[in-house]
Amino acid sequence: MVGPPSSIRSPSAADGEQTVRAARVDSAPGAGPAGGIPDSQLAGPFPVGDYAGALRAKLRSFARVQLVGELVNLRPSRARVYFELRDAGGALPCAAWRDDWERMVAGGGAPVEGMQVVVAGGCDFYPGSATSSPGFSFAVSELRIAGEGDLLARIDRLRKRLDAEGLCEPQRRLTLPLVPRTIGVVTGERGKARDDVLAALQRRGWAGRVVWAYAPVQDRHAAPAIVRALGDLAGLARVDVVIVARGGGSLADLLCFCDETLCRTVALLDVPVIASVGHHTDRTLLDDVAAVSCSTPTHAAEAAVGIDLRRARHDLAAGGGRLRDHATQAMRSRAELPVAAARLRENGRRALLTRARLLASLSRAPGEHVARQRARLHQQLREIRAASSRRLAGGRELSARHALVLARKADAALLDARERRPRELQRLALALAAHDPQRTLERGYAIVESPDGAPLASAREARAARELLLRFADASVAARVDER
Amino acid sequence: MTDEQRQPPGEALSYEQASARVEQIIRRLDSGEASLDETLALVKEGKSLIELCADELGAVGAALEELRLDELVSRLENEAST
Amino acid sequence: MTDEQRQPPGEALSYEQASARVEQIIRRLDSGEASLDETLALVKEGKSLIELCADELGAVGAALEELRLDELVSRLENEAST
Amino acid sequence: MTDEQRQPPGEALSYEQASARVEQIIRRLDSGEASLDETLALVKEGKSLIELCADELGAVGAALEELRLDELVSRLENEAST
Amino acid sequence: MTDEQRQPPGEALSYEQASARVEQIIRRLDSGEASLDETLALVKEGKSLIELCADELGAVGAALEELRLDELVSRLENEAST
Amino acid sequence: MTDEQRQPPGEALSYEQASARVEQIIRRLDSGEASLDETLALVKEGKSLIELCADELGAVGAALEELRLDELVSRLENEAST
Amino acid sequence: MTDEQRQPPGEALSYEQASARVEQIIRRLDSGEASLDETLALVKEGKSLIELCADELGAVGAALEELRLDELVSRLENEAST
Repeated sequence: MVGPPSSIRSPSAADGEQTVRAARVDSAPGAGPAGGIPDSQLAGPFPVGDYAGALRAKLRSFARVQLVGELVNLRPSRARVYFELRDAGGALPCAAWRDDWERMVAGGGAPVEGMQVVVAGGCDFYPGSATSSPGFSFAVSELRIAGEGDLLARIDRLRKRLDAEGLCEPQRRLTLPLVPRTIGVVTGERGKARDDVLAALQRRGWAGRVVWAYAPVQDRHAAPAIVRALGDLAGLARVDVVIVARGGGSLADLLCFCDETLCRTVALLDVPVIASVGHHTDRTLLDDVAAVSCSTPTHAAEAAVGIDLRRARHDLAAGGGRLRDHATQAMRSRAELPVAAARLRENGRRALLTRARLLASLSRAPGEHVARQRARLHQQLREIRAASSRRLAGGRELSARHALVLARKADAALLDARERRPRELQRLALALAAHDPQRTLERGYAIVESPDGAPLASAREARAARELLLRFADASVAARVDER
Repeated sequence: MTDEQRQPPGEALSYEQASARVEQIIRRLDSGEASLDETLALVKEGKSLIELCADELGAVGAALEELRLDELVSRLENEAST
Repeated sequence: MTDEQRQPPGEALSYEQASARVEQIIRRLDSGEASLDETLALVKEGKSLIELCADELGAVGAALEELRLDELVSRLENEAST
Repeated sequence: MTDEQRQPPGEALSYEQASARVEQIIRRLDSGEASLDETLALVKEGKSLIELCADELGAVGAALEELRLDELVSRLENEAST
Repeated sequence: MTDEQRQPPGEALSYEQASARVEQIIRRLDSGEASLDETLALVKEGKSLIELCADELGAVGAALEELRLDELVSRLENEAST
Repeated sequence: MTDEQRQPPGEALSYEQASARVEQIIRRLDSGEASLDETLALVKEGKSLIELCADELGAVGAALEELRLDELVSRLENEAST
Repeated sequence: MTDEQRQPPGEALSYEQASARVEQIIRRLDSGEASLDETLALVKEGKSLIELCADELGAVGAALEELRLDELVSRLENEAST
């Protein structure tokens, strides 16, 4: 790519050594130590700024004209829009102020690269400065698209012819491998398209072989080189699929992909070709004959590798994992079998055990019934025995008490008979004795009695009795009444 | 003393009757109304009554002793305590 | 003591009758109204009644022993414990 | 005791009748109203009733022996605990 | 007990029928209403029923042991753990 | 259990049918309503069904192991991670 | 799964078909409705499909390799000339 500054710089770079030396000499008499070139017939050295300024004035003084040519290398910048006009005989760098450009293209639509345009304007020169490069350009003030129909009509005619020959079909009948082993890529060696393709292939996780077929993709020499590359890729490199890729370019660049030879070669190629050369608006003939047509190199790479291998592998691994999990899951019910068997076992045991326990208690029940009855009998017998013992003991106690009371009574009676009553008898005896005449006799008295013992209580009785007994205490004395 | 109280002769007097008769005799004698004759008779009667009573007492005492109630008591107490 | 309470002689007294008669005798003796003769008679009667009761008790006791209740009790105990 | 409760002699008493009669006897004895003779008679009757019951129980008990399920139960329990 | 509950003789009782009959017998015994003869008969019947049940239990126990569920469980556990 | 749930004899049960029947058997046993005979029959049936299930699972497990899914997965994971 | 989705046997499945069938198999397994036999069959089928897909994907090298056509051409020319 050639721009206005480099077109000026290029010649000076070729003999740069001289220029430097000249500058050093030229500067001597004026501003610095540099003097002129010895033995030179030329005037100067003049300060280059002066000369550049003079050159600009000179160029600007050229007549303003209209030029016609193919618009290529269109490069809008912030302030200006740069492009070139070319034809077979030569080329001229052009520039327009951005404002003017917007105005110029406002009516007839934006010109695209490869179009024939007519521009009006005049020569101009930017003298540069200590820090910026100078540059020549044809300052465009008016622009008109010319001859556009011719180009498109030519391409259209060719498309119809190819179609009529059935050349749009063969490539489409080819099957793209899902995952090609080898991919040939026809592209510019340093273009962005190459990087995009590589990045897209890597993103897909593709790990095959890329055969880079670098070729010019932007000029009229491109088509033959691409044809040769395609043949080599299919024949020698035995690629599975070919990508023809070009980044965004001018219509002129795209024109090479409308080359008849290229299109015929592609159409008859037995390797599928994926085209990614144009914009979605501009369809090249290559797009028509290729197996697949993509809008960007990235898409082309994705078309070449029909599947996101990274994701697909991941999905496969995940699917395998799910299968494995389900297999594991299916076998998990194995763990339930011993549980079920254990429950069977436990149920069997429980059925036996509960019944055996119940039966044991049932079997004990009659025995317990009998034992209860025995205990009751035992208790009853003990009660009877106790009652009879109580009765006997009570009776014996009562008898003993009776005997004791009776004995006491008998004792009392005995005491009575031996002591109280004898005392009483004694008293009576004493009282009786007090009246006993015997006691009087003992004091010296005597009782006069008749001989038969009858007491004589008076003298008369005594006289009458005549015979007397005088009873003294110790003895009686017989006496006779003697009344002399 | 009424005739009813008097014991028909030949019938044995009870101790109590004999004893009461003695009391009666003593009261008669104490009254001083009894003549010597009566006195002598009463004293004689009294004496024999007292003897009768003493004999009675002796006989009852002996009979009671003969019953040996103590033995019965201890036998029964022994039986009751066993 | 009424005639109804008195047992016609010659007929054996029951234990309870004898026992009741003893009680009656004791009450009579307690009253102090009994004469010496009666006292002796009562004591004699009481003694023989008590002996009768004791004999009766002894006979019943012997009869009960003959029943061998203890043996039956231990037999039941043994049977219950087996 | 009424005549209805008394069993006509010669007819076998059921265990329960015998048992009820024993209870009745015990109540009678406990009341303390029975005479000594009755007591002896009651005790004799009670004893023979109890013997009768015990014999009957002995017959039933003998039929029960030798059936030992405990062994089966403990074997099953051992198995269950292992 | 109604006639419906009684099993016709000669037909084999199931374990549950025999067991239920034993329960019935025991309720009857516990009620104390059975005469001694009936008690004896019930006890005999109960005993033979219990023996029948015990035999049945023994047979089922043996059959269950023959199934060797323990071995099955451990085998399955081994298989499950691998 | 209805007749529909019962498998006609002689037809091989699928694992799922056998497994479901085992569940049913265990529920029935758990209910405690099964008689002794039925219990034995159920346990027997359950055992043979569990064995059937174990055989089935064993066969499937062996077949699944033969598939060496682990190796496949690790190979795929390795490939995916590169 | 319908008949249209099924691949006639013997015809190679495309990656997409195989992949879709794997998805279908996993959905079926996820549903939990597949019997043990069906599970085994599904896992087998899934495994072979995944292997098929993996073969399809894995037919390239281990890493992306870059070659220049001009170098390749000259090498081939050299080889041809020797």
